[in-house]
Amino acid sequence: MKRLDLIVSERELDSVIKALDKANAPGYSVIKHVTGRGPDTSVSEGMDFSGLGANAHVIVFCEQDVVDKLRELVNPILDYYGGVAYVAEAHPM
Amino acid sequence: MKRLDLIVSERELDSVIKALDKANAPGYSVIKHVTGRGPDTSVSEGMDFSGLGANAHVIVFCEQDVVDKLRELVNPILDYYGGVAYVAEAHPM
Amino acid sequence: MKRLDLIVSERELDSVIKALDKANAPGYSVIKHVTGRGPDTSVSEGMDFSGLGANAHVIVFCEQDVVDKLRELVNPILDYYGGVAYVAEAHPM
Amino acid sequence: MDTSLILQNLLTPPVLFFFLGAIAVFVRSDLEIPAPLPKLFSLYLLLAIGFKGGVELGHYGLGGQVIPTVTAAIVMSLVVPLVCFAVLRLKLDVFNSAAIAAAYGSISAVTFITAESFLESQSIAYDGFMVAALALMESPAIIIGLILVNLSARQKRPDAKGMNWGAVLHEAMLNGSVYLLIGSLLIGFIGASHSPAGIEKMDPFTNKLFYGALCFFLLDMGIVAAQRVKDLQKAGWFLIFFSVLMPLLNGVVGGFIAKGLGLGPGNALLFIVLCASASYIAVPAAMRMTVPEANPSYYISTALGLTFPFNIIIGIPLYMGLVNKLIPAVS
Amino acid sequence: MDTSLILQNLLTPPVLFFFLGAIAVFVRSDLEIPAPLPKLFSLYLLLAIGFKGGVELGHYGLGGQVIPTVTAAIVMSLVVPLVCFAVLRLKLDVFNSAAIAAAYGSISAVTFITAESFLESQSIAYDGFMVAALALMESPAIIIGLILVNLSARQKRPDAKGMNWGAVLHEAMLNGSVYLLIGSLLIGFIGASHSPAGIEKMDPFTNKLFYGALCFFLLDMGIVAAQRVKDLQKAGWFLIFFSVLMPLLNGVVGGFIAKGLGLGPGNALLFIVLCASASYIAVPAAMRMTVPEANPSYYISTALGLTFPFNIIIGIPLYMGLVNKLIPAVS
Amino acid sequence: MDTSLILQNLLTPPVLFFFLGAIAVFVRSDLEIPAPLPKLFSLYLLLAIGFKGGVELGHYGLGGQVIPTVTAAIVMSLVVPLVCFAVLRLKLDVFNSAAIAAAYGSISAVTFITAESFLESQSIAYDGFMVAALALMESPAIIIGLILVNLSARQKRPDAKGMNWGAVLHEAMLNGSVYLLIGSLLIGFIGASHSPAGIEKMDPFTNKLFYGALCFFLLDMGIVAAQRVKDLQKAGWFLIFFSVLMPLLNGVVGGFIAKGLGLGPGNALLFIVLCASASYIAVPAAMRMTVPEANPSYYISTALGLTFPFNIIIGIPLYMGLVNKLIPAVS
Ligand SMILES: Nc1ncnc2c1ncn2[C@@H]1O[C@H](COP(=O)(O)O)[C@@H](O)[C@H]1O
Ligand SMILES: Nc1ncnc2c1ncn2[C@@H]1O[C@H](COP(=O)(O)O)[C@@H](O)[C@H]1O
Ligand SMILES: Nc1ncnc2c1ncn2[C@@H]1O[C@H](COP(=O)(O)O)[C@@H](O)[C@H]1O
Ligand code: NA
Ligand code: NA
Ligand code: NA
Repeated sequence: MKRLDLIVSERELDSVIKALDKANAPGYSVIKHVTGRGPDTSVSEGMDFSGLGANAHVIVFCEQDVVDKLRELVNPILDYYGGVAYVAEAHPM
Repeated sequence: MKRLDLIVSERELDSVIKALDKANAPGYSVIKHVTGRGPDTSVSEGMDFSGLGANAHVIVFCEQDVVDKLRELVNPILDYYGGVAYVAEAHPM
Repeated sequence: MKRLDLIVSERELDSVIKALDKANAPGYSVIKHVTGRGPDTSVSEGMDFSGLGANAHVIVFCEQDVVDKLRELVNPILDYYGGVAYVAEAHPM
Repeated sequence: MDTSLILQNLLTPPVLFFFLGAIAVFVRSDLEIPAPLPKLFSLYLLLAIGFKGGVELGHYGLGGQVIPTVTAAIVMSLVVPLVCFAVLRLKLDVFNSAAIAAAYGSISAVTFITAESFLESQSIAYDGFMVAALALMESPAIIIGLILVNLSARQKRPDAKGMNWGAVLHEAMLNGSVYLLIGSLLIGFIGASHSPAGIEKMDPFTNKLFYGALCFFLLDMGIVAAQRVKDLQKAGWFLIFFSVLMPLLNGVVGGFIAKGLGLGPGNALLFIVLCASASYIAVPAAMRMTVPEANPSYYISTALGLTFPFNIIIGIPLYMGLVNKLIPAVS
Repeated sequence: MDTSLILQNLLTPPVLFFFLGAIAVFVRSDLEIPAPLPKLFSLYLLLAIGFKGGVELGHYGLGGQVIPTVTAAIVMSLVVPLVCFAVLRLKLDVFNSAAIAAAYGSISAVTFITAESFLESQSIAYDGFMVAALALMESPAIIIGLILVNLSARQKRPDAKGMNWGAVLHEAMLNGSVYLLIGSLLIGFIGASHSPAGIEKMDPFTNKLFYGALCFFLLDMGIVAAQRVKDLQKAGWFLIFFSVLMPLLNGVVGGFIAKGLGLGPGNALLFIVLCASASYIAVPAAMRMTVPEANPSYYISTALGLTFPFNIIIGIPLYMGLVNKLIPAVS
Repeated sequence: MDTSLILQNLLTPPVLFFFLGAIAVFVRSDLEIPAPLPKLFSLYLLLAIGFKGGVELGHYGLGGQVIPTVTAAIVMSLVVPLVCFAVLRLKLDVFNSAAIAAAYGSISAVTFITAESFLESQSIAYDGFMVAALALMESPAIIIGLILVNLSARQKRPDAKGMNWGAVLHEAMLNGSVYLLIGSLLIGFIGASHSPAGIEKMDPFTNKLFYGALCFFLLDMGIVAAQRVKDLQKAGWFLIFFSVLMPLLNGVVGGFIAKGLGLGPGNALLFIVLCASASYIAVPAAMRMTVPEANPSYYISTALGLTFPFNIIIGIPLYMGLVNKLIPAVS
């Protein structure tokens, strides 16, 4: 099975979750209040009080086919708004 | 070495940590306030104020033998209360 | 590509981020308020109110050469103050 | 007359802030009160209500109507879940029926507080000892719920583990919100006789600030309740009717008991609200742990998504109308 | 005279706590106010200011100077971004120009609140209806910003998606801070006539506590603003000048409009502050979503890193000096 | 007489809430106050105590007993760690001894605040300038601790890095809690003369709310301290005795110094509490960074798990008994 790590702005979290539902992901977990830096922009906890918010880290354990579907649905969001998505191997314990 | 990711309700965190101690895990890290969805149920931040709580994400870097011991100790908890556990490869930097 | 997981005390986060910048990491994400236990010491949420703080979990997706540079820069911090660093494989979605 | 009471209730800040939160969800505003801020307010409200109730109980003493009222309250928290269970079993399995029944036997502290501030806005007196009834109605309903599961479902439980009664009692009596409420009640009670200076210095925190903090918390409760409405649709018509009719039934029964106990109008309203409200803090936490077979979205969405708003918005003035009919005010 | 006003402003607790936060960053103290605590204070301040303004508006009614003042405020929130855009296009691309322009057309609630407490420390009266102007200046500037992007950049946008006007209007009118401010204003307005008891019981929360909470929040704003100063250096001299001179220009224009409207000195200062301040809460959130091409560090560092401290520390007393010149106080 | 003071102290809300928190841990209730809410209260208490102290210092001026008292306090914060170090070296290594010694030389603001509210419940006067002593005792003890490490352990440190004195001084003077306390003190001091209106408007926040917020925080401190008791058992009898006897010794010495300084009973009690209390906020943070060789569970569990509860519950009334013997109250 696969492990998918998505890091996007909290503001785009709803769209990403919609994509996960559409791709029939068996489940997902979300960690909010994530800060960080990308090649161009940085997100600090300092702006957490504003509507700007911080990032969210979404973890999905799923089969390859879900990853394939997600690629189509999520990549446009990442391209437009920023954020990263990485896939790795993982196995149920 | 292995990397183990456990996602369980915060209410079961104590039992999971006891299991980790019993299995002689060399250490672990815990992130609280994790939300998410499984095949049947979903955990939202909205209920965080109640005793229901959110999920916790436990990360353990350990050898295979610890994983083996944990499988026996933790799987009954996951079966009864829900939650997921995945194993992946990882190496000390 | 590689996925690097660093878990250090929030008090050393600034030094780690400086190291990441120096090693030309393409980006990173930080989760604060992480608790946990190592071989000797444990970090609980209970002391979060004090200056002692909790741990931070830093995730870096990067190429092997960044990992190599980071090894030199970050390991002294981990040796002196504690904390763990693990590397795994990951691929852009 | 009821309509005017409903309107008077509707236009108070607490109810309006509840609406503001609920509407935020329906118009998809991104207004949110991030965790753990709502927990701060819920801990504060429990601490403050327990403390204030304890102080008044300390001044009032354990005589008069205290013991009969509290006893009647405990009896209601044992009887209501049995009735609910019988009704719910018409459509639901043992686990879900027991979990929902426990929620309706228990109470909602925020509904109680909102009823108190309704009484204050109507200048109707009530007594601090009602908080003791509130505090003591939480645990019995949980225990009844678990007894029901055990009696009806012994064979149906997947593993032979059975029930760990130690854990159940522990969860029923010592879960955070019950513990804080009872503890603060005791501290107020002790302080009333032994630390009058301390009691007075708590006043700005536990008393003056209370109304505003309630409004803030109701803003969040409006958001959370509205988020549950979707679940309610999934739960179906049976549970929707249950969530409105059961409080009404329990409220009417409570009204007659209050009359029988000879309670004044203010205390009577609070007694009714205790009977009619359902728990969405302590009970779900206990059920999640002890009856994991039940679907949380059922017991949370009924208690929080419908019964809570119903009581806050329409129930309280309706019950007040009932009280006005049953119990002639002493003027 | 201005210097003495500046000094009087400098030595009030809110401004001093702002400095305390800013200095903490410069001396690299590890003082921090972890998320989401600042959000608690920002939600609280919006709720309280909206509520208090609504109550006063309820007592005052919609007659007198209310409609003209609010209308003038909205017009300013439409005109200011156009002027800013023209200036910014000298050096910046369409996206960044439009985003910064929108921020300066909109307002900063904390600057407004600080101006109110400055007026109180000077015992100068002002009216609650100014909060209505505050609330209604947030959205138009956002919409103008997005129209500017759309008109000037139709070809420049990478994909053909164009603008989703529903989403834009939604973001402009319903983002959390605008929604909470307007909602609390309405609740205060309704409560003023229908729930006088409720209004009174809110007072310790929304009124008494307000000044201290403002100080606490300004401590955090000092930290956050100082962290932005580095970004400002990167942004270059053009934006640094812009962040100081534009508020001055908008303030002076606002002063003449206030005079034209016949506002008293207190209201005039608040009107000027609305014109001169820039948004770092609602607008950045809207721009982040609708103009992702713009670099957030530009519009945040200008509005928050320089214009905000400038207004808080020097601007407010300076504008007061202008008011004193333009509008003779009625004594 | 001491017993009656102990009982009077025991039954005040702050001490009872501390017990409520501690008992929650022992009965394994799931009551918890999630991060970062405790941080909110700790920041608030430091800000409020600093501000109030500063205002009173501003009114009082720097004459009278201020300079001698503050000087004596600083001397105690230098001497106490030396004595502690000598005692601790009997059983512990250099690193742990120095870290614990630094904690006992420094102070606990919450113990100080609890002593203040004990004095108020006893209607005994004290002066705001004692907060200045509090603020100035934090840093010297940290520096002495690090000098001790450096002198005794030069060879024992694993790497040749040695001590970065810049970092040490920075940590000692500018860690968040010291910085906020001193900063708020200065703001109160400045405000006292330059912004009387501001001072008055801070009162509901920094003064009225204070007692309740202290109770809430002590509820959390009870939880946290009780969680440390297990560590204490591991630490062994030597440290357990140390945690109780050392405060007593330091308290008695402090009592005689207070008498020598001619302090009134209220100030004398506060002076004793400064000497007898140990730091579990600023010092652990500094030691964690500068002496990572020391085991945090030693210095936290002694200062927080035992000395803090001991002082709060028994120490304060005991020291009051001592004050009553040493310093005849002026009646
Ligand atoms: N290489 C990376 N490793 C880990 N997180 C990253 C990386 N690049 C970006 N991120 C995260 O993704 C967010 C958005 O990045 P960006 O796409 O540059 O706007 C950042 O704020 C980080 O939290
Ligand atoms: N496929 C998945 N990927 C990531 N997280 C999951 C997945 N399935 C479940 N979870 C997490 O585990 C929690 C419990 O799931 P469940 O076992 O369905 O009750 C959920 O709330 C999620 O946070
Ligand atoms: N084996 C491990 N797996 C996961 N996290 C760990 C592990 N060991 C240590 N940690 C984390 O790293 C922190 C510092 O550990 P230490 O280096 O022992 O001080 C701990 O508090 C944990 O959060
Ligand atoms: Na009930
Ligand atoms: Na403006
Ligand atoms: Na000391």
